[in-house]
Amino acid sequence: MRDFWNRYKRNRSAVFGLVVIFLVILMAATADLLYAFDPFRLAGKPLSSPGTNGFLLGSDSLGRDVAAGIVHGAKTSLLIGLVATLVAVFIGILFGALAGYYGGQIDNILMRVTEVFQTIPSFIFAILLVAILKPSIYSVVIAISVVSWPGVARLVRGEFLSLKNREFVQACHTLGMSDLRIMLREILPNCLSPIIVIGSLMIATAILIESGLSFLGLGDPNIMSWGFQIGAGRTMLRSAWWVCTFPGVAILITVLAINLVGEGLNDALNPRLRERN
Amino acid sequence: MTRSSKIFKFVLKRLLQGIPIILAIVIINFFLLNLADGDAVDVLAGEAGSATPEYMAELRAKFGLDQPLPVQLMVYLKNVVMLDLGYSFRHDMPVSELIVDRFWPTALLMVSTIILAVGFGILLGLLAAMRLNTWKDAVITVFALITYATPLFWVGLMMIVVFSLNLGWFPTSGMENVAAFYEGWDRVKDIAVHLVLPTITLSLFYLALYTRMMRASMLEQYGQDYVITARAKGLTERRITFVHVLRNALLPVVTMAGVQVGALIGGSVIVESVFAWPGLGMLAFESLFARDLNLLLGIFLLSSALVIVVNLIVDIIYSLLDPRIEVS
Amino acid sequence: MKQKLLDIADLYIELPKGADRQYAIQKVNLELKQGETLCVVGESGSGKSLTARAIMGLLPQPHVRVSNGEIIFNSEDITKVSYERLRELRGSEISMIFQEPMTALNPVMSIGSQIDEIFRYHVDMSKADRQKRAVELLDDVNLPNPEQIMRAYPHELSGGQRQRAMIAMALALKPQILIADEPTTALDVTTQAQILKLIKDMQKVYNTGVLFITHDFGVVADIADRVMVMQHGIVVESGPVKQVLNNPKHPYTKALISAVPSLSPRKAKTISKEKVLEVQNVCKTFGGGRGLFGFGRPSRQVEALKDVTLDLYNGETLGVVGESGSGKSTLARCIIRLMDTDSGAITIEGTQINMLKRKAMRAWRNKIQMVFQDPFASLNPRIKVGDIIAQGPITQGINREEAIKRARELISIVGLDDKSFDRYPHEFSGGQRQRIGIARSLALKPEILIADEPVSALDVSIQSQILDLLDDIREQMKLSMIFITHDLRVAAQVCDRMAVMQYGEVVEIGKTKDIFAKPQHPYTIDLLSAVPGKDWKSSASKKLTKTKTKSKS
Amino acid sequence: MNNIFKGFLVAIALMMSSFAAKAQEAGGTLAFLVQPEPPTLASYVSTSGPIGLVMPKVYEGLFDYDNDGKMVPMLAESYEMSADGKTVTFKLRKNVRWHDGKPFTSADVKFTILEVLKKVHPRGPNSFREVSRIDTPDDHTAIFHLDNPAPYMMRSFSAYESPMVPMHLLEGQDVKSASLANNPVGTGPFKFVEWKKGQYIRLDKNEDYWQEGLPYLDRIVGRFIPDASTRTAAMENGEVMYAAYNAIPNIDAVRLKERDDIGVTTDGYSMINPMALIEFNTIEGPFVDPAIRRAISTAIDRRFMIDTIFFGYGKPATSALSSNFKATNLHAAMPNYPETGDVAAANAMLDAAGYAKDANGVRMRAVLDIIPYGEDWRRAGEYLKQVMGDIGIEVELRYEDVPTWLKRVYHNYDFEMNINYFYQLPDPVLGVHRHYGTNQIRQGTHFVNSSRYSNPELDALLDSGSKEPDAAKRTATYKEVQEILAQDMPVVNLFELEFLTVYNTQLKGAYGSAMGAYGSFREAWLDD
Repeated sequence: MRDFWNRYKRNRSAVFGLVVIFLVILMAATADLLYAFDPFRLAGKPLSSPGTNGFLLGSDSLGRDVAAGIVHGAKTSLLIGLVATLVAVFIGILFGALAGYYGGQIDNILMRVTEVFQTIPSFIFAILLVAILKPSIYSVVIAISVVSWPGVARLVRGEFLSLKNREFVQACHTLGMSDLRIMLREILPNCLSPIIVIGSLMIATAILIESGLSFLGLGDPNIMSWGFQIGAGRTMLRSAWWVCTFPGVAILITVLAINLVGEGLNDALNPRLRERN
Repeated sequence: MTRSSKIFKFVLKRLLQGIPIILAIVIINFFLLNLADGDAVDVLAGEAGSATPEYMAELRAKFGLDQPLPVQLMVYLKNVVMLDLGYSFRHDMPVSELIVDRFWPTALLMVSTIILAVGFGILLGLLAAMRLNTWKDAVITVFALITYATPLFWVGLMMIVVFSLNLGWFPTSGMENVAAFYEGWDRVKDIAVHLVLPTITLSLFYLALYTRMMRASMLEQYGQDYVITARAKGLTERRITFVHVLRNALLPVVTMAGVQVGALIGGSVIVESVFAWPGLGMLAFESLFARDLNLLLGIFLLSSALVIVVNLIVDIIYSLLDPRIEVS
Repeated sequence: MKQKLLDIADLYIELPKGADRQYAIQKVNLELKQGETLCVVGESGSGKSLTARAIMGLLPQPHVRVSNGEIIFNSEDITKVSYERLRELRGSEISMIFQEPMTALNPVMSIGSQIDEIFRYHVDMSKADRQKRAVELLDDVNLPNPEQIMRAYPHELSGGQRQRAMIAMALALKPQILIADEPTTALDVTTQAQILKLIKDMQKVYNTGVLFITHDFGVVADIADRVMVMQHGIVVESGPVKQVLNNPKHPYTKALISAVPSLSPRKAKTISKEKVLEVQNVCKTFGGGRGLFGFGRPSRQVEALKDVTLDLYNGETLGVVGESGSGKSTLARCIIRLMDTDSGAITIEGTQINMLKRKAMRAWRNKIQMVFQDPFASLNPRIKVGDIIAQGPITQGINREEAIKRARELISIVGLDDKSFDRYPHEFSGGQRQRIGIARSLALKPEILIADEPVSALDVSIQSQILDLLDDIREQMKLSMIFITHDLRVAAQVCDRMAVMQYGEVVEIGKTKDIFAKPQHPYTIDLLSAVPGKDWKSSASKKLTKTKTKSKS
Repeated sequence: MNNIFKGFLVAIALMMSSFAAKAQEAGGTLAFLVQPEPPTLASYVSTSGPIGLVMPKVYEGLFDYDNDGKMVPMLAESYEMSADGKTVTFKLRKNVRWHDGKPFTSADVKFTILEVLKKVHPRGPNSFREVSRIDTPDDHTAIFHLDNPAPYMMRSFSAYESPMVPMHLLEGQDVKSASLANNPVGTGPFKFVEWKKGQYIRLDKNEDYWQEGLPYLDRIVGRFIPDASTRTAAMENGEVMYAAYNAIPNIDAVRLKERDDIGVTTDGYSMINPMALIEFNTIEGPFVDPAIRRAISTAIDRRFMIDTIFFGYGKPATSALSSNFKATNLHAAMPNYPETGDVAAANAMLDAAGYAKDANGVRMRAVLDIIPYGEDWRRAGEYLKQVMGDIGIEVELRYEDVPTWLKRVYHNYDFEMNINYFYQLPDPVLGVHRHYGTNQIRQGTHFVNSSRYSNPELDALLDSGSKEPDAAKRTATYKEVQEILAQDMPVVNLFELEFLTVYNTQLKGAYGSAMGAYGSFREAWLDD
C-alpha cells in the first residue's frame, strides 16, 4: 500500500487530480452547510452577473443561485458517476468473469450478447432507455450503466482468460477448490487494477453522458445536477454566459481530475508502462 | 488458399455473424419501444391539433399498430428479410428512402471525424511521446485532457460563436448554403465549408482519446526488446520511431478506433443537433419521440450494420498492420 | 599475436536512487581479443547483462549510466564518443544477440526487411545487392529456404530459426565483436547445441571476438576461451576456461560449479513393485478454430498426447523428459485433472480418476498434488503465504485452526522462517517461493507429487537446494514423484526411472542409469549428446566427488 | 378612442403604401426558420404548426383575411349568400392553373370540401358540417348547399385552414396516404421543389402565378435547425431572415432587438390567442377541492413568470378568458388572479379550508406534469414547484416525452396537475368551451376537458353563449361563465402568451398580416 502510494505520488498531476477530487467530494459533502437551502429556491434577482446581488457565480433566469446549484449538483453528478459505474462494473464483471473463466459455449453466448450491446449506437440507446423509463435519476443511472458495461466485460474476460491459466489458479484446481471461490477469491483480486483504472475513467464518462442527456432535456427535473444547470442555461449562453459556463467548468475540472487520477492509478498499478527507457 | 480469397471468406463469415447481432438489436429495441407509453398515432394526433378516437383507431389499423405485438414483430422481421424496412408512420414515406437520405451526411461526418481524430491523434500522440517530458509533451497532454473533459455541446456552441459569428469564417449550421443551391464543384466546396465546424467539434473528444492512447502506446513500445535490437543494429532514432515503434504502437489505436465507431454514431446526436447537421442521429432522436417505430428500428438496423462493417474494415486494416493476426 | 579489440578499465555503472544498490557493476576490468570467446558468468542480478549493454552504449539512460571508467574499442572510448559515432559502431563493428529472439525481433516486420535495414544504415549498396547478401547470410546460418525466410515474419519461425536469423543479422557486416546475451537460454537443448556450434563456426569464419554471457557452466565449458565470474556487480574471478572450471579459486565460483548437476545418474535404489499410478493409452487433442457462430466442431487439431502409457511405483521418482512441445506438461496436467483426457485410463488405487466428475474428483485431490514451474506465477500475489498453504486443507474440509497449524509446520519443513506466515509472496525470492509452492502441495499430505520443471526458472545455486529439498521430503513423507524436466542433468540427479517423450509419445522408458549408459532411441541419443558441457562435467564431477571423499576421510 | 385607432390604421396604411411606392425589388431567396421539421406536407390532413409555416405558400384558399378580419378574394373572386343563409355561391377566379399545368376548376373546390376537408381534416368536419351538397354548374361556379346557416364557415377559407387541393391527383386514392402529401401541387405563388429531410424545404417562384407581377421572391427556403442557440446564431449571421412562433428564444430576441438589422414583432398571432395554464384533475387526487385550486391561483406571481421565463412578453391572465376578448366585450377581470401573487392570502385560504401544515410545513404532496414542448415550460414548472412549496404543497415535477405525456393526460387521466397551453382562438366557442364543457370530456381526444370538470349550470351557459346572437346578452353570459370558473377553477390560467416573430429588416412585406407566418409571402421582397 505504501509502495503504491510512493509510486502514485511520483506522478504530480495525479496528486493534483486527487486533491481536486477530494475538494469536489468535500464540497458535495458540505453542500448543506455551504448553501443550506434548496438549490432550486428563487434566491434573488434573476440573471444577476457573478459577484452582484450577493451571488458569487451569478443567478439564473429564475434567480436561482448558480453557486448553490454547483455545490448541490456536485453530489448528484458524483453519485450518478459512481453508481452508474458500479452497476456497469458489476454487470461487466459478471459477464466477463463467466465468459473468460468457462470459455467455450458460455463464452460464446455471453460475448455475443456483449457484442450486441457494443454494436448498438450507445448514446441513442441511452436516450431511448431514459425516454422509456421516464426521465429520473434512476433511469439516467440505468441508461449509463447499460451502455457502459460491455467495455468492462471485455476487459474482465481478457484478464480472466489469461489468469485462469496461471499456475496459481491451476494450483487451486489441484486443491479441489470450487469455481466460485476461484473466481472471486483467486482471480478477481488480481484483475482489480485494470478494473479500477477503467472504472475511474468510466466515472468521468458517466458524468459527461449525464450532462449530454440533460442537454437534450432528459435529466431528472427534481434533482439539481450540473447537467441540469447546463440544460437550463444553454439557451442563454450568449446573454448570460455564467449560467451554464460555471457548471460546464465544474464538469471539466472534475472529469479532468478523475482522468488524472485514473492515469495515476494506471501508472502506479502497472509500473511497467511508466516511462520510456 | 490465396490471401484475397481468404479475406473474402473472412468478410463473408463476419457479415453472416453480424446478422444475428443486428436481429437481436432490432428485437430488443422493438420491445423496448413498445414498453413506452403512447404510440405514433398519439403523436400525430397531438400535433395535428385534434383527432377523434375513431380517426386514431383508423390510423392505428392503417399502421398495423392494432395487431398483437408478436404479429407486429413477425411482420416487421419478414419485411426486413425481404429488405423492406417498412413505412415511416410520421413521414409518410418508405423508411429506406428517409434513411438513405440521411445516411450520406452521417457517413460524411463520421469519415471526416475519424480521419481527423485518428490522424491528428496519432500525430499528436507521436509528438508527445517523442518529446516526452518537454513543454511540447505537456501542452499536448493538457490539450488532450481538456478537450476530453469538456462537454461536446459546449465546444460546439463556442465554435459557432467564435468562428461563425465573430470571425465569420464558417457558416453556423446546416450542410449546404440553402440560398445558393450550388451545383457540381461549387457544391462540394460548399459542403466542405459546412463540414468544418461539426467535424472539429465531434473529433475533438476522440482526438484527445487517440492522442492519449497513442502516447501511451508509443511509450510502451519504446520499452520493448526489439527497440534495443534496433538500436544495437545502429539504426537512427528516426527510423526506430517511425518504422519500428510506430507500426506496433498503431495496433491498439486501430482497435480502439473500431470500438469507438458505435459510440461515434450515437455521440453525433448532440453535434447534429447543435449544427443542424442532417444525420441519422437527429433522425433517430426525433423518431424516438414521435414513436416512429419503423423508422427508429430502421436506423438502429442500419447503424448497427454500419458499425459491423466498420469493425470489419478495422479488422482487415489490423491484419494488414499485424502479420501475426490472420483473417480467419 | 591476436589484436586486442576491447579493453574495459575500472568500469562503474550507477543505478538510480532507490535501487537495491548504488552501483550495478563496480571496478570491472575486461579484455577481448580477435577470435576469442570470453564468457561472463553470473546468476541473475550479477550485472553481467548491463556490462554488455554498456559496451553497446545501450544503458537505459538517464537513470542508469556509466559513472566511471572507460570502454576502449580500437582506441576509441565508447563512453565518450558522439551519438552518431556510436550509431555507426553498433551493428557494423559491434553487434549483439539476445536471449528472447521472439521479443527481440520486431513482430510486424519481415525478417528480410529487418536484415536489410542494417545494410541501409551502414553501407551504400543497391537494393538488389542487399537482397542478395541477406539471402547469403540466411544461408550461412543454415536456415533452409532463405528466400522464403526473407518474406517470413518472426512468429512464423521456430525459436531456433529466429535465433539463427538474429545471428545472421548480427553478423551481416562482419563485426569485430559479437555480444551474445544468454542466446540459448530460451531454447531446447538440441537447438542450443546447434546454435552454439553455429556461433563457433561463424567466429572462425569472421575471426570475431565473442563476449558470451551465460549462467550455465555447461555452456561455458563448451564454448569459452576465457571466463569471468561476476557476483553482485563485482568480478570475483577470471582466467582461462580450464583453470577456472577445474581449479576455481573464489568460494562463489566453487559453489556455482559444484551446484551444476552431474550428468552421471544417481545411484539406483530398489524400486517397489507396487504401482501407485497407472497411465494407460492416454490421448489428448487440442482443437483450433470453430465454425461460423462459434458453435460446432473445432476445425484444426493438434495431437498433444498419443497413446501414452506409464506406471509409477511406490516411492520412486519417475522423470518425464522432453523438449518443448513434447507433451510432458500436458501429461502432468492430465494426470492431475487440470485437463480432461480424450481417451485412455489414469488409475489410482483401482479408480479410474480421469473419468470422475469434478465433484467426485475432489475427494482424490489429497492423493495427488503438484509443484509448478514458475515460482512467480504459481503463487497468488494477493494472498498471504500462510493462507496459500492452509487453503488446501481448508478446501478439503479440515478446520481452520488445524490447517493453520499444519501450514506452520510445513513452513519450517521447507526451511522458511516462521514469520513468513503473514507475508505476501512478492516479499520472497524465487527459491523461497518455490519452497512455499512445495509446502502448499504437501499440505494435503499427498501420496503422489508431480513436479513440473520445479527448478528450471531458478539460478543454479538455488536449483540444487530445491532438488535436495524435494529429495528429502520424498524420503520423509514416503512420496512417489513424477518429475518433469527438459534438463537431462537434473533428471540424472533426481530420477530413479525416466521416460523420454517426443511429439506426444513416450519414445523410451527405463531406469535412469540404463538410459544414460545405453540410450536406445535415436532421439534420446540426440538429447544426451546435446547436453552442454557434458565432457567437462563428467570428468569434473568425478574429481569433485573425489575431493569430497578425500576431505571426508 | 375608436377614431384614434382608425387614424392609426390609416397612418399605417399610408406607410405601407409608401413602401409599396418604393419599387419592390423582384428576385432573391428568402431563408426562414421552420421549427420543428414538419412530419408531412399534407396541410389538408394535419394542422400541425410547421406545416402551416410552409404550405400556405403552395396551396391557396378561396379567401384570405386581412387585419380587420375582412375577406380578401383569392381563388374565389366573390361570393353570394342567399337570404336564408343556406346557399352560398362562389365565383371562382379564371386562368388559375395548378403547378402541373392543369386548370383549377369548381370540381376541385367540390372535391376538396366534400372528399378531403370534410373527411380527413382535423377541423374540417366541424367547419363544413352543414354543407350537404355542392353544385358546379360550370368550371368557375361552386354552389354550397347548407342544412343550416353557418356564418362561422365563412371564416374558415384561408389557405392554412382550408387549402384547395387538386382533384386530379387525389381522386380514386386513399386521401390520407396519397403521394400528394409529400409532393404538393398547388396554385400558390411558390412551387414545391424539394424537401431535404433534416435540412430544408425548397419552394421556387411560380412563374405562372395568376396575379401578374407576384410573387417578388425567386425562392423561399424553410430551414430546420434543431438547436435554439444555433437558430439565433443563424439569424444573427443573416443565414435565415425570418423566424416565427418563438423559433428564436425570447432571451435572444430581446438581445437581437437592439440590432439595426433585426426586428421583433408580436403581430400575426391575433387569430390564435394562446393561453398558458394549469389543468387539474378534478375527479381524483389532491385537487378535488376547488379551494386548493383557488389558493394555487392566488399564490402564483404571474408577472414574475412572464418577466423571467418569457422576458416580458405576455400578459398576466385575469380570468378564464383572454384579455384579447375585451375587443368583443366578453372578458371580465376576476378575483383569485392577483398579478404578482399573494402567498399569505393563499396560505390563509388553505388554512381556512382545513389543510393544516405538518412539522415540515407541508400540507400535501402532488405531482406536476410539464408539457414537453421545450425548456421554457420546464422553467415554469420549476417556478410553480417553488411557489407551491411556499404554500405547503410539496411538488414533484414530471417531464416526459410527447406521446407519454399525451397518453397520461388525455387518455389515462393519470395526472394530478399539468402545465399546458391552449389556443383560445378568435372566439371562446372555438377555443375555450373545449376545456370546460361536460360534452368535451372525451377520453383519448387531445386538448379537451381533461380536468373532467362537469357543471350543468356552466354547460347551459356555454350552450347559450354559442347560440346567442345578441352581443350584450353574450357579454352577460360570459361574465357569469367567468365567475363560475373563477370560483371552481378546474383550470388555472397563468398568462397570455405572446409569440414573437424575429426578422431581418431587409425582408419587407412578410409580416404584419392577420395570418402572419401562416401567410403566403407572395408580397414579400428583399431590400438590399
